[in-house]
Amino acid sequence: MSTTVDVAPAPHTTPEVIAHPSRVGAAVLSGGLTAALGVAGISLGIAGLFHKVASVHIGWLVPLVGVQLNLDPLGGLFVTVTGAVAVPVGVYLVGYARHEHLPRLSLAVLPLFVAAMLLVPMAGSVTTFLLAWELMALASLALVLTHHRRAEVRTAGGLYAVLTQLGFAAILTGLLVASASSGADTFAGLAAHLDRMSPGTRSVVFVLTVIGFGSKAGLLPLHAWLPRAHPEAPSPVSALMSAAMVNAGIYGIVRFDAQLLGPGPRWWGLALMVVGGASAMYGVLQASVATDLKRLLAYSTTENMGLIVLALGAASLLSSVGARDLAAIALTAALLHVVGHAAFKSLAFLCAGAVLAFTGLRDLDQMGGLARRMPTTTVLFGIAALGACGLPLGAGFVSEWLLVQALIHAPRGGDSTLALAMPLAVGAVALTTGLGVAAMVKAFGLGFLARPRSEGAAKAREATPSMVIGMTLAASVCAVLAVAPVAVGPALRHVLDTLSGIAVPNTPRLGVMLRLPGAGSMSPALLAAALAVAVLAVIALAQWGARHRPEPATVPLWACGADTLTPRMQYTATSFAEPLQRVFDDVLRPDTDVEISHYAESRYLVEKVAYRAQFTDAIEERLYRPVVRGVLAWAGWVRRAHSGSVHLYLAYGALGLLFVLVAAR
Amino acid sequence: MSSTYANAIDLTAGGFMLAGVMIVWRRELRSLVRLLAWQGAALAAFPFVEGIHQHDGALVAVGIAIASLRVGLLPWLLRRAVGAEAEDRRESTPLLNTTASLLVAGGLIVTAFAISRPLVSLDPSTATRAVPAALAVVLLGVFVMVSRRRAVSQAVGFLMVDNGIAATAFLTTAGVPLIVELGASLDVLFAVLILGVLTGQLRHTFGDTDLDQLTELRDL
Amino acid sequence: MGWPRRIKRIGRIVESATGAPGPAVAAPTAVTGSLQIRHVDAGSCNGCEIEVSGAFGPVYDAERFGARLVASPRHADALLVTGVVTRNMAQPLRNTFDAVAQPKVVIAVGDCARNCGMFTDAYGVVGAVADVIPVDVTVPGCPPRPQDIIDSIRSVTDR
Amino acid sequence: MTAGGVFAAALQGVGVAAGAPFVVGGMRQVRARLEGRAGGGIGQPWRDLRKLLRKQVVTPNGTTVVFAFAPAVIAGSALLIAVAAPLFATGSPLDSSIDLFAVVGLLFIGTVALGLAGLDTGTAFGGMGASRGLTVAALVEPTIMLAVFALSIPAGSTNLAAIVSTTQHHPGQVVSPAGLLAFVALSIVIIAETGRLPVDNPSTHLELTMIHEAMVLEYAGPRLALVEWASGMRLTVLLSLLANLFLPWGIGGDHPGVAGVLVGAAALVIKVAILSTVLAAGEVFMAKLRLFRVPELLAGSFLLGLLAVTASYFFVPALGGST
Repeated sequence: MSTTVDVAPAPHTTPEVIAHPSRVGAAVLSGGLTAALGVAGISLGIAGLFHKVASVHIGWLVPLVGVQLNLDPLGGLFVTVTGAVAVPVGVYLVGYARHEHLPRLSLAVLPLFVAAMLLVPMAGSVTTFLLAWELMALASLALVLTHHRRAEVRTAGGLYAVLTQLGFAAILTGLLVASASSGADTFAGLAAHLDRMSPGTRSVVFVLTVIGFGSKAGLLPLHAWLPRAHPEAPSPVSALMSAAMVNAGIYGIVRFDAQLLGPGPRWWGLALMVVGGASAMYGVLQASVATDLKRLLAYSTTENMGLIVLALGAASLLSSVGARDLAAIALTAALLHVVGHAAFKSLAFLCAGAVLAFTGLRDLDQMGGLARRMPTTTVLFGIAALGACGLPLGAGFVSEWLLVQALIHAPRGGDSTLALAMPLAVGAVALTTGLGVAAMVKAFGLGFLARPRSEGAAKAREATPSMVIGMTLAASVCAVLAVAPVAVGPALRHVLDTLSGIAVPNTPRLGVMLRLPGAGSMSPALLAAALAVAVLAVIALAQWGARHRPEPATVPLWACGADTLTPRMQYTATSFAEPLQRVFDDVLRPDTDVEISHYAESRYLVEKVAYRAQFTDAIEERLYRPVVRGVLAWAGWVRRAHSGSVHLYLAYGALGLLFVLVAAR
Repeated sequence: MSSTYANAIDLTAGGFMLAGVMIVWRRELRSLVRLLAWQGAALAAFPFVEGIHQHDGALVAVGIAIASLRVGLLPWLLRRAVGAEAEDRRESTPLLNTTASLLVAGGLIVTAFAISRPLVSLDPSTATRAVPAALAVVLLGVFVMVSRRRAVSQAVGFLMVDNGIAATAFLTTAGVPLIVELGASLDVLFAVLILGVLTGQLRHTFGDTDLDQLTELRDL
Repeated sequence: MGWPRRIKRIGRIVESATGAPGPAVAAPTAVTGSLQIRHVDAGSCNGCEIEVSGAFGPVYDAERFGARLVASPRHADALLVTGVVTRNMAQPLRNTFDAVAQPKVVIAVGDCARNCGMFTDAYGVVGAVADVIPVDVTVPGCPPRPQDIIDSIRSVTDR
Repeated sequence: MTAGGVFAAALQGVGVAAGAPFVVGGMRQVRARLEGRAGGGIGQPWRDLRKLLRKQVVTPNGTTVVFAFAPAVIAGSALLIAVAAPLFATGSPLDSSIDLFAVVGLLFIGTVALGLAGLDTGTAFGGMGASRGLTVAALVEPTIMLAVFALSIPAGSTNLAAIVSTTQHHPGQVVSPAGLLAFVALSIVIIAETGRLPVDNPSTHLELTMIHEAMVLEYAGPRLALVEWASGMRLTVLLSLLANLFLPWGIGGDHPGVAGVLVGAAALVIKVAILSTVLAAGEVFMAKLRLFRVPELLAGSFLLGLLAVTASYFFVPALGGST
């Protein structure tokens, strides 16, 4: 597949190569700092979750308004999640940076990035929020451009810069409108003086903020930066961006559109559901045909963010028709999925980073057979993939279960919008789950099982201890979430209390047994236990007649009578995805071509057949190109005003000044 | 009694709509005709059930008449038209691929549900609750006529529209007068006969019943 | 429309089973009445293939004795080899034999498989099946009658 | 969780485990008779299983634990569904902890395990089977979810027992448009899920036409026995669910006595026998669908499922289910 990218730092297959000592020191320092920040974030966040944090106001830091920091349970949840992502990444970084020779700048910026991400949910006022947001954006941009010598990285960075700044502009406008019309800068003030805002203004703010935060969360149609930037960044950075930074977008939507402005009119919920559902299905579709491992994971991020926003929209819609207990279920689903996604996506990206570091491969077509050479990484990626496909025993299962419950229990026979939106949403979630499984089976089965399809894969080594430790930390969180969501139950309840505007708190009960307000219950822990028992029982049953069996034997693969099967005869990721690509041809619009070259002697003898399928992001093709063309045309028009004569420019300036003076008179 | 009546109406409505979806789904002309016969049976069941429920002999008679027409005569005519087709032309190739047309069909049905809601809420009785299904079949029939190539499948679409309209009539006004229904059915019969003739003419002129061929006539 | 009536009219066309022949070899795994068979054409003139397909067809119906043709030697307990072993098929035949899990039986069907038949010392012939892999049961005939093939199978499945 | 419920659940596990091969054998027998053959008898699959369990365990070169344990996972998940689902009685102790969503998830886990095993061998056919199997599953599992959600919406719960008992008390729901659409959708996807005609031909020898068989080409002996047994159990469980979700008559209640459980068992045996006979008889008249026409079939059933859910939101039945 032509999405293959040759990776700049050559894989170090010889363990003897140890980096320059000062570089080692830098790696340890940066990793330690990141992990420490993470620990601080976790402790602070948990304190915030249980209302233990007083608000801080630093007047001198920023003129006029100062910096306002306070941490309520909602912010506390996101701070905790970010911290929980930062800890494994920090540990992992120690080994990764030494092996991959990350430049000092990136090592220095990484903790800053984490700090900025921790700051965003702590912000208590619009100004502080915007400052932290921009700091986060710039830091992440610097990190994306780490390997800036490669063209793909530069284009990805450019796209990221443009989209994130556009998003920032939207957020800026929206929040300024909000605080201007309500005459308050702090969030508390906003909430207090909400009545000063006309419904129209609130809707404007809603649209602007959703656009801005959606671009950060990688929602359609502003997702295009995500599948480019996340793969190109160094893997620890990808993990941070894809597991923690995108959550900032979700946080923004919850904070402003659900808590401060909400509960909004009905179409807010519908709009969120449409955007979320579209993102989920489009993301999972692209993921199921992607063959670049990190690109696949990035698209899966779009998918999961889409599911979360779908849940938020459902919550808002349900509360607007008065079903506030169901809204609570949907909200719980959204928040739980934020946590779960952070866990399994960070783990997945860290594993992908390990693979990239020790095989130099990102293209699934060329991987394979890693299970024998890097067993630990394989197991850990398996845990992540299980979580990502939302199957039982996975970290994503419970949240998807809650989401579906909220959708199918919606009041019936009431109004048409609900009766139209809910079934379609259920269908979207169901289809997303199905395709997500196909995508993850492809990533795991073709990347780690089977036989190596390239030199790099054949020469793979297990990751270094610190990387393994980092990954194991994330994996343990996945395991806890998979079987015992009760662990986060109390925290989520406190968060729901802060969102009492749209949801009745204290539902559902996340015990060992998940109980819904209505009928309906499910227990992931019991499910896991029962499955384990059943599998053991089956293994015991399979011993029937064992004493009559001849000695077990290891035999060559069945090659249909031929002597050997070469690895080239295996299915690749491209061929695995081919049927799905065929089914969804109309959406994906791949450009495929088959070229057949014949022998010189006779054109009846085929020498080789080359099949190429390239997936360009259809939305990017159809939506962005025209916009860019328009902007260019406009710029060309503006250029006419540029004669190059200084006097003319001075005249422009003078006119502008005059105009302002007259206007501001 | 009333519960079984309600169930019967619900079942009929479901089968009526299901047959419509299946017609959009399938390609072979023969199975289209068979499904149409099913739908005719479902249509006939509406007045039949109503009649039994209200002890109205006329309605039962209407039901039987419709059954003989929709399940017996019309499918027979259509089957003859299909039989005359060359073997390799017996698949009606839709202009849209099946998946897309299924999506469209789903959209149409949901729309039908949505727009017929006020109608139902006018007087929510057992019969009127089945109106959305009938309306959905009308839309599906139009869609079939739009999206299919062969003349026979055009006829099928036309008959679906008529089925839908008739069903709506039965469900809203508990049974139209016998004479009206018979007149309507006669028109339908003529229409189908004309379509049959048209099919034959097409085959003689082009050796094919692909309606796109008619564009050839433009410049003559 | 016509099919159900046709099926009803035809009814059972299978020939009534004759008395079971004595077991030629002990049934593998000592479970009688179950034999998955992988058919290998080692270089046959396809005369035997026609008879084999006859033996598994509706008239002789080998399935009623627990025999079934399978797609992979891994699923098989027996190899049903037809024809002389040609040079190109010798190694594939060995590979197939090795691919079958223990315990396994080899049935050589037809004169060619038994003793190269008319192809004795012909060009490109390695030999009879027994020269390449151990054979347990042989079925004479050129080609053998389906009934003989059935009997050989029953002598293994012992049913 | 009552003694009767525990007894019913245990009996379900044993019954499905022991009865699945007979269901497969029965279907083969029906086919054989309709083709004019005598057939191997309804006990043939059991003979095959017993024989396979006495054969050698062979491990192909280069395969990992995934290949070794996938059969146990498939069989285990199927067995767990058999224990948890309301087959003989609705009072299974696991019912409250394994709901519909979880059941579909368990089915999917089995499919995934088999697909990974196919990929693990690293053969062309294994990969091909996995690719096709997962493509079909990715379209089938959502349809199963939708179809049964359409039934669980009136019940107001996704716990299978609740759905079944609701249908018991308001039989009208089955014949509602939603019920009808859901039934058709569910029957189609069950045919696809269990790899029957016209989606997949369980008795094909041509690797290139295989879906399910291609994934298990490398399995032999006891592991193959587990795979065959598991696919039989999946078929049986799905047919039983189809039967009990739409025609729950005869099934034992939440606190069943021994008699109730036995009656439920007998009723289920009859239902499954009828359903499997119909399925097998239908297969005689069908040819395998071209692989690239299969998605059209599944898209159709997905649409029916979606319409079923929509209909169950719109048509609130006159009696019952308006929870």
